[in-house]
Amino acid sequence: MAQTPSKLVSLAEAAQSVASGASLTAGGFAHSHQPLAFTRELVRQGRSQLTLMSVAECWVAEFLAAAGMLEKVYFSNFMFEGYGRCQRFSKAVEAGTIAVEDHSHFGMVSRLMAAGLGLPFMPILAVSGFEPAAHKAKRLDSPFGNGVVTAVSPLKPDVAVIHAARADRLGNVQLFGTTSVIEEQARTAAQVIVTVEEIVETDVIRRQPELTLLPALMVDMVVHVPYGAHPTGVYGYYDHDAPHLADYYAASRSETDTAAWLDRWVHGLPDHFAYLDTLTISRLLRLRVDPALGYLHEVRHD
Amino acid sequence: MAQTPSKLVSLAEAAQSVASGASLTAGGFAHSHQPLAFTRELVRQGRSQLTLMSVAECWVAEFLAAAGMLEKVYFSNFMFEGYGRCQRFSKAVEAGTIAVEDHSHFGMVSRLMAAGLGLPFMPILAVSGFEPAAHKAKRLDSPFGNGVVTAVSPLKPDVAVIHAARADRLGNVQLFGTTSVIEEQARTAAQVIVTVEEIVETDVIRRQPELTLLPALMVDMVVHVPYGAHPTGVYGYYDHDAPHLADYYAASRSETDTAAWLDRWVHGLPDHFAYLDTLTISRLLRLRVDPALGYLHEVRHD
Amino acid sequence: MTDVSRDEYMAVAASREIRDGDTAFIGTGLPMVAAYLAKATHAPRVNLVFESGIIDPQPVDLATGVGDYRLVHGSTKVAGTFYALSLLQQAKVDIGFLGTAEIDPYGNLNSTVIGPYDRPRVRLPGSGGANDIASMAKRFVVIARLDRKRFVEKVQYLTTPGFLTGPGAREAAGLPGAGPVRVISDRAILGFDPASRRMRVERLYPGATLAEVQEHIAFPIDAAPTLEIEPEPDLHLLRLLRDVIDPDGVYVGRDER
Amino acid sequence: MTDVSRDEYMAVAASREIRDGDTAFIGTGLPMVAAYLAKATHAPRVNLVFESGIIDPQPVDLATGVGDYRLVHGSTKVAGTFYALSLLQQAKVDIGFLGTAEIDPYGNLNSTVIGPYDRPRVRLPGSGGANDIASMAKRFVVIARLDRKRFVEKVQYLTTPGFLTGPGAREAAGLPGAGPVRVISDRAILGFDPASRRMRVERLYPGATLAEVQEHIAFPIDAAPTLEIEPEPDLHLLRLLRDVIDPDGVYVGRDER
Repeated sequence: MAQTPSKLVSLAEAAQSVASGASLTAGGFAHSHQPLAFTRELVRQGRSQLTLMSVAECWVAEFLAAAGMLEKVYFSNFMFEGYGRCQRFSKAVEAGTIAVEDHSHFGMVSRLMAAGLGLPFMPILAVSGFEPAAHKAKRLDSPFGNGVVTAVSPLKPDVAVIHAARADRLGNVQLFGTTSVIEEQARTAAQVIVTVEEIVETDVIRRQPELTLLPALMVDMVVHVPYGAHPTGVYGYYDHDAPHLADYYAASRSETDTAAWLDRWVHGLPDHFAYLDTLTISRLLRLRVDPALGYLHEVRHD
Repeated sequence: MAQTPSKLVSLAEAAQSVASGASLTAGGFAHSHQPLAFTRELVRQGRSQLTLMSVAECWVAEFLAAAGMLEKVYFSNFMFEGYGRCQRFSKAVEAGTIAVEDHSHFGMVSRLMAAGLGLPFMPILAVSGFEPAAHKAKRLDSPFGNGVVTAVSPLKPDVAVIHAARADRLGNVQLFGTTSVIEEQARTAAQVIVTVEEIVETDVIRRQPELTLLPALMVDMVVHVPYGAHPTGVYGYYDHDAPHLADYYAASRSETDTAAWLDRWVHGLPDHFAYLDTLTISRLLRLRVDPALGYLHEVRHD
Repeated sequence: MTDVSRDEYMAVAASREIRDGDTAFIGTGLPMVAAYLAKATHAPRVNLVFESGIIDPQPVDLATGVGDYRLVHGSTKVAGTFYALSLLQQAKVDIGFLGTAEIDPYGNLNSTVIGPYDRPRVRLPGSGGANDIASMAKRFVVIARLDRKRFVEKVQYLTTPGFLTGPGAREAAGLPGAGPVRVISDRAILGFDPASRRMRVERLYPGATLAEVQEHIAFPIDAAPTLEIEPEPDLHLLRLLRDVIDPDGVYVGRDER
Repeated sequence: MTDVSRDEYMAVAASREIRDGDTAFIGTGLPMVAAYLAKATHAPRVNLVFESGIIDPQPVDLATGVGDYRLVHGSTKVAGTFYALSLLQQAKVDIGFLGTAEIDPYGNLNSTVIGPYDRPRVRLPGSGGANDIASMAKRFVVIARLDRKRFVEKVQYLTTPGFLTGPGAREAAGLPGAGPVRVISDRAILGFDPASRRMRVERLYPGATLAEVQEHIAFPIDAAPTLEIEPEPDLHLLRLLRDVIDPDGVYVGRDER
């Protein structure tokens, strides 16, 4: 892994490392830092029978579901805050084309953490799913006679895809704001791909080592993808694109409209920069955050 | 706990909350951020039969041992890097006046973490102490048939004493540099006392929330104690006082010299500010760190 | 003042559940409004925790979700999801708020599926932190509009434990939290009988009747021994809600009375 | 060049154990010097991890300990002790270095007590991260001066597992790491027979003899099938050691030859 002097690869190359049938986990929470340029590239390249081991990366799940690429999803909550439930994902579950396994957030994070810490299980006090399936959670007596826990089994995805603020070529990754489940996701995945807004020199990382979320030893590939979370946002860079999300949400009510939306925004565009050009620079600039606040002050709550 | 508008108390008052017979855990690692002003105050007030649940807070252990206040110590490593083993502590163990229970670092941190996470045990893969005593560690089969772990039992001290860089009156605590075991220590202790170099307004905390080690909900008392880690250091403020540590280390070879040293630097001084005056301002200024490096560039390795 | 909307009654009632000094686990929507209202009035020292990993924010603008950057700015700590959730397990969280698609007489909730799990008629968003909050927070409050499809005799999937099958069931299941204390609806405030653990009607909003409340609930429900009428909210609270906390009426509607 | 000290041989030999791209768990003293030397020469992409929670430092000055602020400045990540140690359990650490008060033929170590545990003749510093490193790092290296009191048939306390009782014992105990690969001493480099897991002499420093090495070890020890002589270190390495990494000779003595 660390034998290569630089871990920088192209977005297309990074996406190619995810094979059909692979299991994925993706960073992000609600409308924040979801690796959506990577997701679009994967949809553009085409895959089938993917498994998602997820917590709250609703937009990644929704776009992969809309493209018909998902077979199985482990998750705790997919909800477009301010819009409603994920339509294409939910429809596919209702149609029986995506199998699911539900957890509480803590249960799901703990399953990822178990694998990330190299453990065969993780004890928690909450009863995940309450009537737990035997393969995901079991009641276990403490060997010290001081209580009972729920043991949750490890989940180890093949690939973790993370979008962050900045990284150096060696794979030291920094992110401002909340870190959601990235730490656990990167630890547990066999391969870690990080897309970032900016590539910086290692010296820049060394100036604020307390901001480093993933040290180089956790990371396999780094991809430079400005606006790589759009239409979700990146704290300190740009806010989520509410009208764009609303457009998708409206389209996602019907299969036909979703297909047209995917044609326009994914299949119809050769790459991420064509996507950004189509969005137009003025639209992207309207998302730029207030540097003093870290967010877009003027955004409407729609 | 949070009913008080301010958690600020005096050092004497904070120390009074530790009764004889109590169990303690203290922050710090090697020659860094050990709560030694608090330790001196406790020695000045006098206590007996204390238990220490510790990882690497060697100087706290040594001074409490030198003052004859320790009965039982759980720990993983006490070593004065660059000097040698803790003399008064080691002599007391050899004399049978302090009982000990050994762990590896990971075993000890995991025992604290078990209690801090509200769990009746924590699974680890390392075999703590290798031939573990049954009450501290037991081999446990994973209920999923995928391996065997060592379960370590929880350790829950009555009081955690932490020295940090700065806090507000509500108990939001920030520290620069490594955080050692503070997170786990503060979580597990029934009561958390934090001594700090500076008291700041909550707005200062809010400007860099990513630096907050302990949120207010973890903290019970805050004490303003500049140079509260001396003769150990605080990253970004002052380096450890190598000659002072060497003086103590030389004295600690004999019981008589240790007693004389304690008379001079603890019992003979009414409070922390008298201690600082005795050290002299010029000595303290010689420890001031290079702001660009965060440490004292000129210090000799002695 | 007769122009108080049902949403406003709900927000004020939810806010009252927060005590000063509480650590409160907060989700999007009405709970966020209620928490801001509590912090601005009777509970200035409430510590708010969000599942995205934000601790004690001081937002300038109303957030659109628990991961909203409006919450990050000016918080006292930013961490990750595990950190926030582990506070529940550590018994550091006093109160949590939950919404739901279905609720039964014992306060058990379903936010997972309508219909069979493997082939549901409606796939809902899933537990998220709800099961964790209900299992481990010291107490929790449900916020739900009355509807015979929501207040049902039996939930179709047990996402989130209330009192389960009744007295002693939570303890037997090993759940550390004490369970639900209140169900705040759009016509009345409901609670639970301490002996039977079944839901009961405790307070009616002005204009609502017990019969009307019972009509909107699909299981038999009685009134508490003393059925009270909720007083109209203080003008100061309403001004805060309308002018400061949710000026655009994003979460707290004005019209429905 | 005949003025190479034993410490210098040890530092160079330890440095050679680090491969480029390794993640190495480093303690104070010779391991730190060896790690800096490796990073400055054949292993520029080594990731150094310190138990205080420092990842990949780029120190300007030689540190006096694993928590030294000289390591914090310019590191690529600062975290806590749990984070650093959990990398071992995650099988992310390729190599660790350990010192010891006692070592037996199977590479088992004692750094806890001389004499009975409850009333020791000498109370030593304790395991620290040693047990964790030896249990979980992919491989580990011991650095120890030869002494009949140190190289003993049986350790008085098993702080840290080597090959335990011999072939298969680590696996039976469930230890994830592969065990000790080298013992770097002040007269020779020792290793372990792959079949018997017993210590053997693999390389002699110039001037040292097998008999002399055996004389300083209290258990029977043979030479490896091909007993080599360690070449004198490259001048470039010596200059780095003497002029850049440890100019004051804090950890690497010059005099003892």
